[in-house]
Amino acid sequence: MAQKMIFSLTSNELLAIKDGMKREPNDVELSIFDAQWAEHCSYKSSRSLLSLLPTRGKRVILGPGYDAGVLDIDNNQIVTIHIESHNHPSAIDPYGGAATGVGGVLRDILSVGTRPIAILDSLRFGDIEKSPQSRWLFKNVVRGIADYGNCVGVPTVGGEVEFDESYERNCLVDVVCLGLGRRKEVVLAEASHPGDILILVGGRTGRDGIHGSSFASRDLASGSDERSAVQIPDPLTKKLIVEATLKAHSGGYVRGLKDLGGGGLACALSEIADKGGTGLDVDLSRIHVREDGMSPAEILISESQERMLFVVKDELKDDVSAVFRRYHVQYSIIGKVTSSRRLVIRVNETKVADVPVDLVAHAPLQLWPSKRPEYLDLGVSIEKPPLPRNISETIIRVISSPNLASKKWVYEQFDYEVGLHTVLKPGDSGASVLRITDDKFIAISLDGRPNHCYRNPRQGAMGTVAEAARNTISVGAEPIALVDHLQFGNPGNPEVFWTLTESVKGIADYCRFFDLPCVGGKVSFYNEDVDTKRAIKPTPVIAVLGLLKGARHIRSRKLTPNGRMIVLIGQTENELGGSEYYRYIHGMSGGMPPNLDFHRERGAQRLVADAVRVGLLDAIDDCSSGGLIATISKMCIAGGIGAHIQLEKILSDCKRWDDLIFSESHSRFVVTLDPDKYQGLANIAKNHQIPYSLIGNVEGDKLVLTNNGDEIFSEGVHTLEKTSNDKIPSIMGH
Amino acid sequence: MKVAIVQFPGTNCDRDTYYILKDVLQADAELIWHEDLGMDTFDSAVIPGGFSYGDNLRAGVIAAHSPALRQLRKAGQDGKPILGICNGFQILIESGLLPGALLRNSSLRFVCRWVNVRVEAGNSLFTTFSRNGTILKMPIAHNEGRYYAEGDLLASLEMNGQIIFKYVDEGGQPSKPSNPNGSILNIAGVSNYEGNVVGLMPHPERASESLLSPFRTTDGLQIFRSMLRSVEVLLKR
Amino acid sequence: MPRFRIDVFITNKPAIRDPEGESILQDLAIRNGFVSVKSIRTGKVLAMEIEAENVELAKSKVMEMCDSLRLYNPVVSSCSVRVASE
Amino acid sequence: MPRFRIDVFITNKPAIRDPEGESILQDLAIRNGFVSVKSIRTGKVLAMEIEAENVELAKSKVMEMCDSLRLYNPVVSSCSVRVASE
Ligand SMILES: Nc1ncnc2c1ncn2[C@@H]1O[C@H](COP(=O)(O)OP(=O)(O)O)[C@@H](O)[C@H]1O
Ligand SMILES: [Mg+2]
Repeated sequence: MAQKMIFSLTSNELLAIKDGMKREPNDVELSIFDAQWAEHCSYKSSRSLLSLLPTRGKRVILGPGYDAGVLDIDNNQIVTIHIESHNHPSAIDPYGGAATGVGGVLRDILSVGTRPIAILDSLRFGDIEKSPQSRWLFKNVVRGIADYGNCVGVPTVGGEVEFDESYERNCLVDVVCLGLGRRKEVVLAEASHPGDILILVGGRTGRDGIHGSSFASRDLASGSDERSAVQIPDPLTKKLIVEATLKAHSGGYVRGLKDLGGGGLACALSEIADKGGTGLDVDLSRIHVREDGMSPAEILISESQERMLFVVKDELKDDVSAVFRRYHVQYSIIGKVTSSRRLVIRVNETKVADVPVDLVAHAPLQLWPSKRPEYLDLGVSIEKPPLPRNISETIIRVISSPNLASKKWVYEQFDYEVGLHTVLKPGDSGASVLRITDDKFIAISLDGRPNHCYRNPRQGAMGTVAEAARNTISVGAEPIALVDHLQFGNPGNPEVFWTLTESVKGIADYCRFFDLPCVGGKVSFYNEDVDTKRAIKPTPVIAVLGLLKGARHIRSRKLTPNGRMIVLIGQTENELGGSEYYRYIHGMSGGMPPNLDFHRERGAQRLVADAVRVGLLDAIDDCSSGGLIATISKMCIAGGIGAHIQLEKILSDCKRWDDLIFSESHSRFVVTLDPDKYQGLANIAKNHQIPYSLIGNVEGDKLVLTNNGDEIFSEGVHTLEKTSNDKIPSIMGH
Repeated sequence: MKVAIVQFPGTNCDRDTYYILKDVLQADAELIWHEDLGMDTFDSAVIPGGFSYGDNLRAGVIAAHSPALRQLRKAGQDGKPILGICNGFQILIESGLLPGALLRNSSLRFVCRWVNVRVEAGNSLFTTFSRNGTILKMPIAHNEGRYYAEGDLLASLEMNGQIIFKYVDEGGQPSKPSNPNGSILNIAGVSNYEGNVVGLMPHPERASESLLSPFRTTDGLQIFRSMLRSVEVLLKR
Repeated sequence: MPRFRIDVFITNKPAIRDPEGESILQDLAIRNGFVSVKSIRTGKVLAMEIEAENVELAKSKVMEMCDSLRLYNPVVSSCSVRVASE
Repeated sequence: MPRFRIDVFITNKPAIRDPEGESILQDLAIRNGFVSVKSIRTGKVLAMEIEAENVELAKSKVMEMCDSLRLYNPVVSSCSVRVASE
């Protein structure tokens, strides 16, 4: 039985449709507009803001606006990258929601004709120490990603997890996918040749996910039965589609390719016709459906998983079909490309919709008012928290807090090795390193810093990019591009819109100063509690992609043998607003967040890059969440070796030990080196006018902190490791 | 000498295994879709890892009923070396080419990690390049790898030297913490009675290049080299 | 107190796909000649032993547990409780 | 031909450990106060629709399939077949 249609179109939008059509649209036509004009597909609220982001660069082949960003990494090789979230589906069905989120982003990479080679995930939940609901979400989201990614054979090579009360009612599940291909094989989501044939490939079309995309663009109704939004993952079919698609593509059969995601066939059709400057004529009766009695509108907006739309030359359709049959992948020839610039939908001979492509593909912009939130001014000058009495206990609590503790429990559920690319694996460093050839590598880091963004969205967003970039520099790579994911509450709330605007400006500022192009992104709105209307903290998540040539330049955070010097690059400021220390130990969200000085940041990054190039450094890590102490302890654990740090040597005007070790100031790196090479480092630092301090040595099997000779902390590295590793399993039950 | 690398729907370590055999070891290996497998033209076969048929019902069970397994059973009876890695091991178990069962990990979670694996039978066709007690560093990545066999069967496996690999700790002991999935006796790999069919859960193909090993090791190559050597020796006979 | 054996069945709701069942049907049953099988759907059983005053209380306790511990996700699956026959 | 609904239950043999059942019992049920639950064992159901002349033939066909396609692993599991009630 057909469901009743519910449209989310506003009255202005309805007027625009009538105007453009010059007649009353029918229900099938309305459902096409409804799907395509949903925020999710049309970006009507964010499009003008996103245009602030610099997108060009010498390696950029395709930027935002396509299914994936495409980057030239020389010798005819390209890397593709895309980011997606599946926040709302994951909140009601964490297992299926997260799994199909992975499935969606894989399709984007496949759509440009490249093989998916790696996944990263960025996850945010409420406080798992307190909330059984958040534990349930966390556990099932991780299992969903694992079961899907592992089965399709794409390694999940890194990511991040953060727990914060602001995500209690709105978890965030972001997935980045990387692909690899050849430059001349890039295929576009375009139908540019009238006469070409449209083939719908993959799973049968059913009623699942109907209203999924308009659903994602509305607030999350708590407790309501959103059954129709449930999407069932089918990784086996996906794996076969991947192989069949790449096979068909390598045979040269494919002229255009588009994945079916949010908005289903309706969006896919209007986008390929719009990009190709053509029209389409489609017969819905040809489509392989799963249920009887689906209405034309339901077929058009169904979000059934595991489907791709192929545009092929008429005379090649039999060859392509043979490939699909070989892989047991279902397909239907559903129509053809025309020159009419109209999207014509039929059921057999009966025309059920006929809309102008230009109209449907370009939703009117939605403009929102903007207002600076008041809490920003209230929280700046706060009283310092009391100095903790027990130093050791405080340090241990911070570095084994759920946010800073080892995420082994998560990443061991992921096959991070399949594909033989993964050189630096999860846990080895802040960025993962993938082999492309034996002397060409890419590095990738995925980061979000909502607690900084909450204090100052512009600085916080800039800082997030900086942190992701520093992570790629720490493994020896040069940042070449980024993708962003902007996750906010309801854009109709002026304060939310202001924080969004500021965040985008922050990212854009960074991109411009560092000449780092943004090659893609995604926006997710309405991440707010329906009952209280409280939005999540502003959460831009950034993935920075780096390129690395020469295996000898790869670095990790693993501390290396006894006797190496430990140097802190950069200056530690009294910047604890939004720090993990304030949040976890003192329950405070106020204070001054770290400030990013572009010149200093660039100097610090170049210093490290130069020092790596001439072979001065051994271990490297950037200093961020949890401060210096968190960085040092991760380095000790990764290397299985101890360190002695002399706090008085740290360049800083912090007066208190807690400020000094927990400050999250930007533009800092911890590096180790052979004492013979110290002078070399000093020279490079001088060139870049960057302060540095020799703060200790690699030694023994304990992490020891002294202050002017007094030991204030000493703990065995094995104990630190065990405490860190046990934290999440103990919260999760086993 | 020719090695078949058999692909089922959902196999995903096929290209990796091919790369190691063909590009790293320069062996004459061929990727072959399960429907096309004819073992007459091959002297040996590898069933690589992955999720054949999505692990639906039980890992390996659907592939075990495919016609390719008839080919492999015959090849096994003819004495040709057959290696099952991870899902390949599961398929060999489900088709009865290897004894015992592989159950869901006792942690109830998929586990991906590097482990130490001790060679228990240094004289098998797949361990001629190792000695008894050699410790190999290799990663595992599986959901259903808890090896299980009952009393008599287990005793006969031990007696016949069919236990080829065990999970061990750094000191070479098959201890409880070093057992990643709850396998009985820490068993990581077994052979058939004749010794020419071997399955193991760890992935030698992921442990065959120092660049990809956290320890800069290439221990996985020992298994492939042994296999290739055994094929050569068998062919000369 | 008397003991009861209660079986809990968790299956995808009828309107929701079950790719595992589809694959068992196509790739295993039909492929190997069992063509009279028309559909297969998979599910999970939890066979429980529970102490309660009577069978009705046993059943309702089990149901309460399934709901409150989220042994299934009501958005995707349905859950039913039966007294085990023997 | 008439259609029948037959359920196949696959459970671990009593002697084989069932870590999932143990974990649901210990980590979920008992930990959250459902102490009257004394044991939990997990299993899998395959709900099949099959065409056959009569219910007995339907059952025996399914049984034959269970054995010949190894729907259960006889080393560790047992399998039972029941006509679905409704
Ligand atoms: N959700 C996740 N998925 C995969 N890997 C993860 C995930 N969360 C964290 N990791 C990995 O664990 C390691 C530690 O992560 P994190 O605690 O965020 O510290 P950092 O960013 O400083 O490395 C990283 O290598 C990271 O890639
Ligand atoms: Mg991080």
